[in-house]
Amino acid sequence: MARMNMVQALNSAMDVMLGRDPRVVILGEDIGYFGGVFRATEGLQRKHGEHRVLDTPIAEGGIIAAAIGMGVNGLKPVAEIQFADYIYPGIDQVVSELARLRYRSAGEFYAPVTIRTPCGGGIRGGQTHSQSPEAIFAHVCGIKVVMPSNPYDAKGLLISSIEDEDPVVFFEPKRIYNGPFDGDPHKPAVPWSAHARGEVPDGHYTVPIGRAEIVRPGKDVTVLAYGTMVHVAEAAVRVVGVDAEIIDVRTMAPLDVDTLCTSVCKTGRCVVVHEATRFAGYGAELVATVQEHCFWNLEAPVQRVTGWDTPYPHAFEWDYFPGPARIAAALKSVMEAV
Amino acid sequence: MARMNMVQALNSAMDVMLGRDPRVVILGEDIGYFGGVFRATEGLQRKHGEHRVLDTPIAEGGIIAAAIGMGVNGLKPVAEIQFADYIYPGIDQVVSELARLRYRSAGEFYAPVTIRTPCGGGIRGGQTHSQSPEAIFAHVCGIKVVMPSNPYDAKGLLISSIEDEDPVVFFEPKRIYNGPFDGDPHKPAVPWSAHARGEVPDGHYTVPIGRAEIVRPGKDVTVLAYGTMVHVAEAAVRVVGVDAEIIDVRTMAPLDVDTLCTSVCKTGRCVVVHEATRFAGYGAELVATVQEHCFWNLEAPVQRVTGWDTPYPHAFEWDYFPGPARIAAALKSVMEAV
Amino acid sequence: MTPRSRLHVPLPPARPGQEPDFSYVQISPAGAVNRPDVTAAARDIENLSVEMVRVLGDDHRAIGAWNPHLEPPELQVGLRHMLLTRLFDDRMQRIQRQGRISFYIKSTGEEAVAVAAGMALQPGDMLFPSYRQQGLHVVRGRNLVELMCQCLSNTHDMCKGRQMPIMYHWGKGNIFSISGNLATQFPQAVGWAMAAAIKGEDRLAASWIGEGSSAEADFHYAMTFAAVYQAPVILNLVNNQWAISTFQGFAGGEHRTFAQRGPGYGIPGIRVDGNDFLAVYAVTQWAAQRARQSRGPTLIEQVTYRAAAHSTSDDPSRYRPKDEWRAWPLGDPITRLKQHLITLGEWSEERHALLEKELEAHVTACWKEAESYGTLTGGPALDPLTMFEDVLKDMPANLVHQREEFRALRSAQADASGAMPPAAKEG
Amino acid sequence: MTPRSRLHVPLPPARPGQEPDFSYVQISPAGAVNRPDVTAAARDIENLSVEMVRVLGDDHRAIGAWNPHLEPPELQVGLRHMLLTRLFDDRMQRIQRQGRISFYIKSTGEEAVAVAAGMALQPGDMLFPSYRQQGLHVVRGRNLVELMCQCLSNTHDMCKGRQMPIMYHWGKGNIFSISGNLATQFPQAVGWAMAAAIKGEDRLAASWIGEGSSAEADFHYAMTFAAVYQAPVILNLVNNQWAISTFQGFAGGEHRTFAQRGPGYGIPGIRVDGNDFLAVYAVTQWAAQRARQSRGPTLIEQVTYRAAAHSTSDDPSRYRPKDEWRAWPLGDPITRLKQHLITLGEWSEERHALLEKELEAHVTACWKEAESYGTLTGGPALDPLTMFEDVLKDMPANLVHQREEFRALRSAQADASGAMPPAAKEG
Ligand SMILES: Cc1ncc(C[n+]2csc(CCOP(=O)(O)OP(=O)(O)O)c2C)c(N)n1
Ligand SMILES: Cc1ncc(C[n+]2csc(CCOP(=O)(O)OP(=O)(O)O)c2C)c(N)n1
Ligand SMILES: [Mg+2]
Ligand SMILES: [Mg+2]
Repeated sequence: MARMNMVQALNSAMDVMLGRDPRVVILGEDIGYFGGVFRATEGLQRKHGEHRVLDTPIAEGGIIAAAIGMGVNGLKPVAEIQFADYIYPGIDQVVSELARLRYRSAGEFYAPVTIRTPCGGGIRGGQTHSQSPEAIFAHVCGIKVVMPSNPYDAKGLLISSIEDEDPVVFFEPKRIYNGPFDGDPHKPAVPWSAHARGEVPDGHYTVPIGRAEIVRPGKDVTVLAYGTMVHVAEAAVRVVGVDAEIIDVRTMAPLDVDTLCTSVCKTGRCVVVHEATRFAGYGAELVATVQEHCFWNLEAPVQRVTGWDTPYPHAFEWDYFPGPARIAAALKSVMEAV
Repeated sequence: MARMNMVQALNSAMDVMLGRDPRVVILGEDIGYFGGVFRATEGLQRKHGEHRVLDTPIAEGGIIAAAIGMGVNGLKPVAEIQFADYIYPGIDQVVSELARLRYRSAGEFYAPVTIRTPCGGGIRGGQTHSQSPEAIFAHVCGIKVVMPSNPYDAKGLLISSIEDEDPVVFFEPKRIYNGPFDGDPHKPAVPWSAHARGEVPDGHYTVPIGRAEIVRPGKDVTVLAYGTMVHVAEAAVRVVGVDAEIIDVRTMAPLDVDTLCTSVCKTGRCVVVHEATRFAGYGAELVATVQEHCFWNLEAPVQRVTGWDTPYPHAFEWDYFPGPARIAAALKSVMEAV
Repeated sequence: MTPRSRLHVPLPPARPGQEPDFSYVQISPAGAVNRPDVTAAARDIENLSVEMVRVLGDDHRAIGAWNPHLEPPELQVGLRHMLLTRLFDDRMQRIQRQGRISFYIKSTGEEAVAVAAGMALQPGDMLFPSYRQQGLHVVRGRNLVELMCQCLSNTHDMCKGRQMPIMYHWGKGNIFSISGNLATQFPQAVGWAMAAAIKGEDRLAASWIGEGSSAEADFHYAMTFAAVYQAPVILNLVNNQWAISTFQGFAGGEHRTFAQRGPGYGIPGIRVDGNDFLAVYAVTQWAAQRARQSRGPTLIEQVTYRAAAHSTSDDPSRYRPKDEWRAWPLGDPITRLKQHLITLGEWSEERHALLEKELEAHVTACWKEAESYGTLTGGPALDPLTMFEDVLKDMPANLVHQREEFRALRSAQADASGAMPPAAKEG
Repeated sequence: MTPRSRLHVPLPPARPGQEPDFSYVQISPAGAVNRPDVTAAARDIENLSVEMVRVLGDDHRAIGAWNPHLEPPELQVGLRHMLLTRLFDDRMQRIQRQGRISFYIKSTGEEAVAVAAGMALQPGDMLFPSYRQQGLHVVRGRNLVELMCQCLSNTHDMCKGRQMPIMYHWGKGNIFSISGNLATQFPQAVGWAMAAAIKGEDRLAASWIGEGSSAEADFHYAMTFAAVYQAPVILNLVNNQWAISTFQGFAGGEHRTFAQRGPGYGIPGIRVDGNDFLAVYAVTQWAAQRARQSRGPTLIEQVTYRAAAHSTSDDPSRYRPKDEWRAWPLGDPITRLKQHLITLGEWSEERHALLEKELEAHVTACWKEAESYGTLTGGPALDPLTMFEDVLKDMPANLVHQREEFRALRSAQADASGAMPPAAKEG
């Protein structure tokens, strides 16, 4: 066991997989010699060679297309898109190709590509370095969509993603690369070394895709969150002092409906939290799923706490961010309902 | 007043606007000399000239980018993307540019671009000629998203879109270009001339963006639908014989929450219908909105009737299509609940 | 006076009712173009991107450095493949007209582009075609029944009814799945080739796109990645003059040949007479040698003409002269190879007629067999429940539920036959 | 033995600890390259895409056909703009280091690319820059206070706090809004130019992207649309050798100059010494004349060197020799123009030192004023309620509700903490 932050855990996952499986290759902008702008691939090219860890041209569509071709030719490519905001130039290759290849060829061709990409706000990146586009990918059948909330899960889920024979879009909430941010930017940063999930095995292990995790059991209300917002939700729950069951969704698609709905049917109340914009966001699916399965148990409308329906504004990052105060307000409101 | 099918109504809208406003230009693949693969621009180049109605290279991203540049330079471009399935190569220019320009420049720059694109199944087009990606665009703040269900609205909404100073993604359900298809592919086709909304004024008029329409008043259950599915819902309601209030959503974003929720609060029951895949689809937002606003009035869980979560399969188009039988089943189920 | 700019709008050489005019097509005489060594640097062979490699002369003889010196039996095989491709296309179009399949795309006039290239490559080479290279399947010996079953979406359909007609794939034959989205296969082929190079294999990838599609981003990605990594890939740009209704000027062909894009990226570009079987064979062979010797990618502009409609949904008489194809200066690839063989004394009109008959009969037999596996309107049918498979490797819970909902709905409909089904299970 | 392919991986000339090596940069002597008439056809002037247009010689004199023969006062203005740009950059970087702005990008060493081009264009021409052409704002007379306020996201920020520093725009100055997504402005500029041509105006558009960004789809779209419609646009590809950590070989620059992409599309490509103020001015003027005379687009490769880090988030010592910029063979644009003026007898070290002092003082004064409009940590602040504006022209209902929710939350927090939030403007 070692103490790792999320970047180190991701690095370790790739290192382990490059070592175990000669089919694994890593590619992306600035990820080779330089080690990535967030250092997630640091040292990997030196250790595993220039033909396994490839710097690429600045062309997200080309990166994903090349990864598909490599995947079809028996490799297991892990492509980095430098920021999730820059995945759009490559989205045709994701939606029309990567996600559809197995289906359209009735299983004869497929490309086991993992696309890693940092998402979310928190680094004063403004609208083009802060987006959380998971809803868009969750709507696309034929890919899996994952977002870890801690180093342990990050490594285990990334290894699962690389080993998976389906394509995976792997979102990394960059705000918690270094520590479990609780939503208060004015408090001193907390490192992962102070968190249980900062303990990460050095070697190979997996965390299963498609399974949510109850990170705090409780009986009064269920909070559905993922990525950074898991920690923010924990902070809000501490403040409000309600006995909430907090679930880390972890996999956006396919969704672990059972774990979510079992909880909500038990608590009868639910708050859905994400950082992405609200309208037609992923939270809508969570609300719709919960109300479909738990309608007769619900004692209050399911609430959504999300980023506002605007681009991420540079100067107002913390006014935009759905912080503990907003989650707390929602928790109070669902608890007070009737 | 004339009788028009939806293609003629769209053509008329563009013709009227080309005539009224010298800033209007039309561009897209095969839309000039040829008049478009669905004939929506037939005759417009001959009438308005080659500098107003432009054939383009096959490059959706280039088309949208060029339209943005034209919009910034004072024109009002109407770009056609030949099939909604082919909008993905241009999505970066929509999401990162068209939708964000006004915000990021604090209102100093904007591009009043309308993107017209045929969507939905029904022409045996398989997975790459049948998609309905409205959910993706509805999630993108900074654009309006529209889908008409009949010739009258099509023309009025397209004129509104072209006149609008915000960008509009205008989805055209190609299955009902020629008639109000009721979901039964085995019945003889019904032309628009047999439908009240096939009566379309020749000249200029508008239908407002952002306003849903009650197409059938009722008191037992609310059906939320748009595009083709409005007619399929009508057929299902006729079969079941329930007194349903059918609402044509018409504008996906911004959503007319008042009209929708007033109805559901009144009926206490709701079925949401669309042709797109279900998971994280636009219906999720409708369900979430309804349960948030009408929770205390709901007598049954809101149901979704949608395309299955698979690509659109060529041979099984009618097994895939959420036809009247599935809507009817959902209607009965919400009516029977408790 | 202030100078003012004016928008240039490309104009095709002729519109319906006008005389066809192909004077814009620059044609080199057969045998006129030099054949550099495959080790030549891109910058030293730029002339290949402007001139046109041609082997078959007007006298039907093969001449010049690019003559691949194929033996007559090989030429006869090539002729057979091209003819079979054409007859297959003709038949499928007729079948579509009869409403027995929903859609079809012919490759008429462009058969050499697929057949000669396919023959010049190795079976292990991976092919990433567009929808107009059915000849590749023919070259690699695919049973036509399988292609027909795909078009029929029947019980033997390799795509299990999921794809429009002509969207074939063939794992064993190393032919990739055709996409409805234009050009996507081009950079995928480059990625496949990069993987071959990473693994140090001797296989290469070849891909084809239309000149119209070259305006898509994927063309640029393919060229950039191929150039940067010197990937062992052959990138064929099939300039058949038309992209549905727009002529090649709308893809940027007015000012330059498409082959000249190659040198812009530091990739050799070769412009070849795409209706000359021997020339296509020769340039493909040359490009393949380069690729296998780690000398990187080649862009080949296949100059040809789309003699047929774009697809069965298209009516070209709306936008080009009706008989434009007759005026096409590079002729017909089948006729030209046939005449060459006759000139060599290795073929005759009689043998040709016999071959045609044989192949027609073969196509008929294949169609009979294909139909026996089901048609749109009758015979055995694919189980619609299969539509829930292969979205992911293992079926996720939402699809398991949806399949059950669908199954329940169907049995309810079957039970009630006409009456409305009861509520689905998960109400 | 079977030939096997091997993946080629571009290698930069030198890594940290190694000697800088710019021998790969092909340089023409000043005055050596011909200056064709603007009516010349692209195919006849391909040499311009390989050679390098240079006007200032080692002796600091202007020579050759490309000499734009500017008057000394104009040269002095150019020098002033470049110097001001550099001092502004230096100051903003220091301010960022002090934590007073969140981010900054310098254009050090590349000032001529923006300044000379900006001066050669007309005020009505529309500019679509990347994030490294702040010199354009300087040329067009923008008050530096406005740029600083943008970087500060303060009450005078033209972006109302919505954008990262340096994402300027200027409607009145005809400078487009900078995007965080690379290359998107390139085809937008072409669209703008197409509109100018449709309207029959004499205005043109000019755009700039980095060589690294040229691998994006938008480069290809821009080139294709510009070529097809012969749009009045100047497309500048700024080859400053680096794209964050990857050298220009990863964008395809190993085998070809980037200017050579132009001829591939039938667009003239000109390679210019981007650190030679006069050369940049001259080629821009030439391209502008072409555009205004309906002769279509020009691709200009500006050969320069990114002397600074990519941004304040970057540390180039990780991937290139620390003092690589010292070895850059094309020198520094400011020093070169200064020496030229001195050689002409129109400038002196003393005047230069005075100018530097004056501009430093000006920058200081601007910064003082800018700070008075608010900083990240104090002074007047933008009202966060404004973040709900400008998403659409009129605020949609969901945003009205969200704004109310936010307003309520804030006043609740204010009540709880006793602090007063800024008063909300709207009801
Ligand atoms: C991304 C995308 N855009 C548009 C289309 C519609 N479309 C299908 S074929 C075609 C023309 C292609 O022309 P070309 O590339 O020259 O190939 P050809 O048909 O001549 O073989 C178009 C526009 C598509 N299939 N995919
Ligand atoms: C679509 C997109 N992909 C990636 C990035 C991240 N990024 C920002 S700058 C940069 C390097 C650009 O290099 P170049 O185009 O050479 O411009 P330079 O910085 O040298 O001026 C990268 C990769 C981005 N901003 N947008
Ligand atoms: Mg074509
Ligand atoms: Mg650069």
